[in-house]
Amino acid sequence: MFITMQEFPWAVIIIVLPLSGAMLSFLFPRWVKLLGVLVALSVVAAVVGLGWQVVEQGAQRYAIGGWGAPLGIDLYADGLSLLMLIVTALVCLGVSVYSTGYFNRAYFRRSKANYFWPLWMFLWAALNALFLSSDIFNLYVTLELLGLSAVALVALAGGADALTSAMRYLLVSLLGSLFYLLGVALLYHSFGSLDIVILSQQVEPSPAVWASVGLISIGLLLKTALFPMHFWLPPAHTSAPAPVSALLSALVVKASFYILLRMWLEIFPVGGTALGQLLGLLGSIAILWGGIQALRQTRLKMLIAYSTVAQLGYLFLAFPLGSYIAWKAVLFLLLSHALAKTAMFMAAGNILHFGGHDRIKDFDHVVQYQPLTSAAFALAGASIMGLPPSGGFIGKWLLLEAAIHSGQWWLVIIIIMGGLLAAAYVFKVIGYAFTQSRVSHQTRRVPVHMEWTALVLALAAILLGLAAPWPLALMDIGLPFGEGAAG
Amino acid sequence: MEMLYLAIALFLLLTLVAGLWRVLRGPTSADRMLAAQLFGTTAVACVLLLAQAFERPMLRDVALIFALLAAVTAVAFVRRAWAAGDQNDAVK
Amino acid sequence: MNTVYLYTMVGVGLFTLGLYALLIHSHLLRKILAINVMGSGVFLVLVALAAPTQGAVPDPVPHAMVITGIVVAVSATALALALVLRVRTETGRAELPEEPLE
Amino acid sequence: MEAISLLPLMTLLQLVFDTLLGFALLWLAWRALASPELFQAIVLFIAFGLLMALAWVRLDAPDVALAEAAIGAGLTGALLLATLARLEVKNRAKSELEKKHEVRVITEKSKHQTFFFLLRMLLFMVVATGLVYAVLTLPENTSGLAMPVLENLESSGVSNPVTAVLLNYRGYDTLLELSVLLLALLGVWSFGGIPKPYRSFPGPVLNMLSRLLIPLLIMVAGYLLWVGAHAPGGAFQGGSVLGAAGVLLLLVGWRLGTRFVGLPLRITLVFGVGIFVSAGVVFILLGRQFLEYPPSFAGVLILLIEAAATLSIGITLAALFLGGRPEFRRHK
Repeated sequence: MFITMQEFPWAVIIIVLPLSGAMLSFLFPRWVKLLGVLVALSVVAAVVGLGWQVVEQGAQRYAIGGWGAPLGIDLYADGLSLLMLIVTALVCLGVSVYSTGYFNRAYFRRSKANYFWPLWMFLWAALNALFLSSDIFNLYVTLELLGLSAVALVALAGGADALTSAMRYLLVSLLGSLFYLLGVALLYHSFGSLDIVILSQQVEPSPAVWASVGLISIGLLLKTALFPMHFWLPPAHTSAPAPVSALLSALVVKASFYILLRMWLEIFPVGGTALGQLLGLLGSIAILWGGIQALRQTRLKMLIAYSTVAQLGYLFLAFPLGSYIAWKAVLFLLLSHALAKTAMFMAAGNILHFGGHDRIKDFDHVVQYQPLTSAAFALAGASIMGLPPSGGFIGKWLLLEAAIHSGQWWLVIIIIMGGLLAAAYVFKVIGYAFTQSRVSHQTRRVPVHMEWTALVLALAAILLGLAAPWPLALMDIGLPFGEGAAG
Repeated sequence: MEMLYLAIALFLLLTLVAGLWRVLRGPTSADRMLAAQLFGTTAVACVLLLAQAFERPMLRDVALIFALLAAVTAVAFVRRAWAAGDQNDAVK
Repeated sequence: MNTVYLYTMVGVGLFTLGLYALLIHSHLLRKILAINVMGSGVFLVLVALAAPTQGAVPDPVPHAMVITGIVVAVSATALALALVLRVRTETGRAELPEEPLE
Repeated sequence: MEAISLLPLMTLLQLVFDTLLGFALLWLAWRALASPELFQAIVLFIAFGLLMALAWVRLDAPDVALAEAAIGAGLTGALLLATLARLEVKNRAKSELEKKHEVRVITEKSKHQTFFFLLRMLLFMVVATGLVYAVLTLPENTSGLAMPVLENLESSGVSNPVTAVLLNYRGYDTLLELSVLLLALLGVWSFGGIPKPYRSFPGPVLNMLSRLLIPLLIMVAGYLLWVGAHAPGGAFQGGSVLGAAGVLLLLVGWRLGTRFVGLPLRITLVFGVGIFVSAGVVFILLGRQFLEYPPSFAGVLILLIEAAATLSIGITLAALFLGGRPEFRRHK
């Protein structure tokens, strides 16, 4: 009667664990920290379990309720979703450890701190459910779960800035979901199924399909904050508490990008068309505009938020290329950016906690007193810039290769200019951090594990580059990007 | 017979649209709310007629919910919106 | 057949109407109403296209999807309304600043 | 003979009814979104919800009509009215200034070039036309998943197809959706305490009304839950009627005793999702799939889960109406 290890439903466990954790930490606010860390560790273990299954047996499909695709909902895990789950687990484990220190502070009312944990675990459950779902309506529900928890987490910071940006974020998020849902309605009524695989077999171009391409793309691009729909991102990511900013920049915007990627790869046969060129163009503008804006900022968190706008632009450079290498390059960039950006926001949180402000000009003696945090910021910055041997370097290198291979030289120029801009804004911060102060002002001690978490994640972003063959091989499981030779 | 039910339902829908005029005109918020309440009553009748016309007895439950929930919105109006309006008037 | 297309078009109309209102109105309560109207439009499209053609049974899956959607919509509306009250307390206005803060 | 000759007239009547309803919906939505006064906008929106429910009836979707009547027209309306009241009370000294400001914004906007206005209208017309065109070219007779749903109805444990989809075939969606509802409440509670306590006392009429109505609402909630297995109804409809009972209680000034505000209340809120998840996990341990119910007692299980969900949905909706954490009292 009992099931063997080979067919143990790890995919379900990965979703159920944070969901139960959220409910338990709502019920018992006294044990939130313990619960948070425990749930994080067990989800990491479950992801390892799923990873082992996927590596050993190939892509996994799991029919919830035992009904199977057209009638029921399927979970699906291939290399692409597995990598997203792994990076989510790493970032969330980091956030979990970091938050035990961060939400301990005097100026966070205990009631607020207690709500962080259940909200955050709902967000994690939503992310895991999203990366595993193979059903386009189920994806809508996970998107709403994700959006509402993200908004509540931003609002947790309190104050006029956080509340207004949370409100704007909520409206944008709901609008995006409705566009997506209308697209789903058209797809369902065209082909009578909600399952991605079944749809990909049946889909053929028609006005309704094109309308749903447009609706779904607009909805998801709005949520992914592609230029010029990025207006809501910098205020929301800046005014949130530091671990929340890390989650938003590293994972939440990537979630809607992931759905878009799945849709384009499997359902919509539009790779390499004019629409792809348009996305590439918008991505290029985002890289330049985000970089220039980041350079102009006077506050560190705002700078990092605009850097996210720029880095998201890179993800869209794969659409005009549409080749096997380009997709892999972009996924690799996505992974390394998630790790590096988490480290950066955590470092910013430490600096903010230490000095009570994040004005870049006044970053005197940060290096002296917070060597670990400064090292974390510098290492994460190296990955964002794309210096070897970081993960960012490998991703950009592959992307350059794909661009040169297809002869689209304008993309090569954009990639290089984006790297230079990133170098400029990262060095701007590091430069100020090294200056010596004449006046010493009020400072506070930062818990050691908050510094170490940032550093470990930054190191992970660098190590990702050294261990590049391993994730690159994982990406091929289940052939989400098609055959290598065909690309 | 079905014809007759449908025709009456249509007539009720027409009166309903006419009732919108009161919502738009006002002049007080109580007028508007009362007009909306009247909508609810008409909608109950409309649903019941449709239930007869198309032989869908389970639609009577919809009418039941309409009737019950209309009372709740009316109370919400009296206790919240109207009370707040009065306080506003007092300040003026 | 006519019923199907009629209600679908009404649904599309509600969707665009709501979108327009969402973009031009500044008061948050009105924006929330607009989002709800857009949602109703989408739901109408979903269910109208599932309506039976002469005598057949209607497809229950879109009905279930819409019920799910209605519950999600009321959850989001409740959260949004609570947020509006907080924004009003903090800023004194129930509107968003025109320019996102730079 | 007569019946046959009446058929075209019947179709015509239906068509007139539908057209009128369609135009009324669009017109109401437009007026609700464009009206200069917020209260009027909300009343029109409530009326819009009522007509939406009529549209669901016409589209042969009684389950959706029930949900819309209870949630769309009922609870959302009450929520909007309560929020508006709080907005107006809160800064009543400022309200005059505010109104002037609002008017000024409107006049500025109308002064703003008509050219952009026309451009915008054109854009929206193009979008709407495009969407309508896309819809019109859809294949006509896709029955969707109606056939597989009906074929498997036997082993789903219930005979109402919509309940079968919600609680069995696509039960996972419903599980996540209950989580969304719980999450919304968590979000509202994380903002802080109840915005504004009301001190006025209900009059004798309201007192009487609530005493009559609340037991009735609770009974109807139970009825909807029970009937959902084989006819329109179910956990959401029942839960929202229960929520309406809670809202009524809150409106007449009743508050939960402080003894129950802590853990007991939280347990009730989590109950629905909790039972759902546990039911799923238990079957994994028994060697079945997640949420795979054995056909022999699927009916009982679904009723159990639905009962838990109804209770949680009702309490959650009422708590959402309260608008904040109950244990936290702000002083004036």
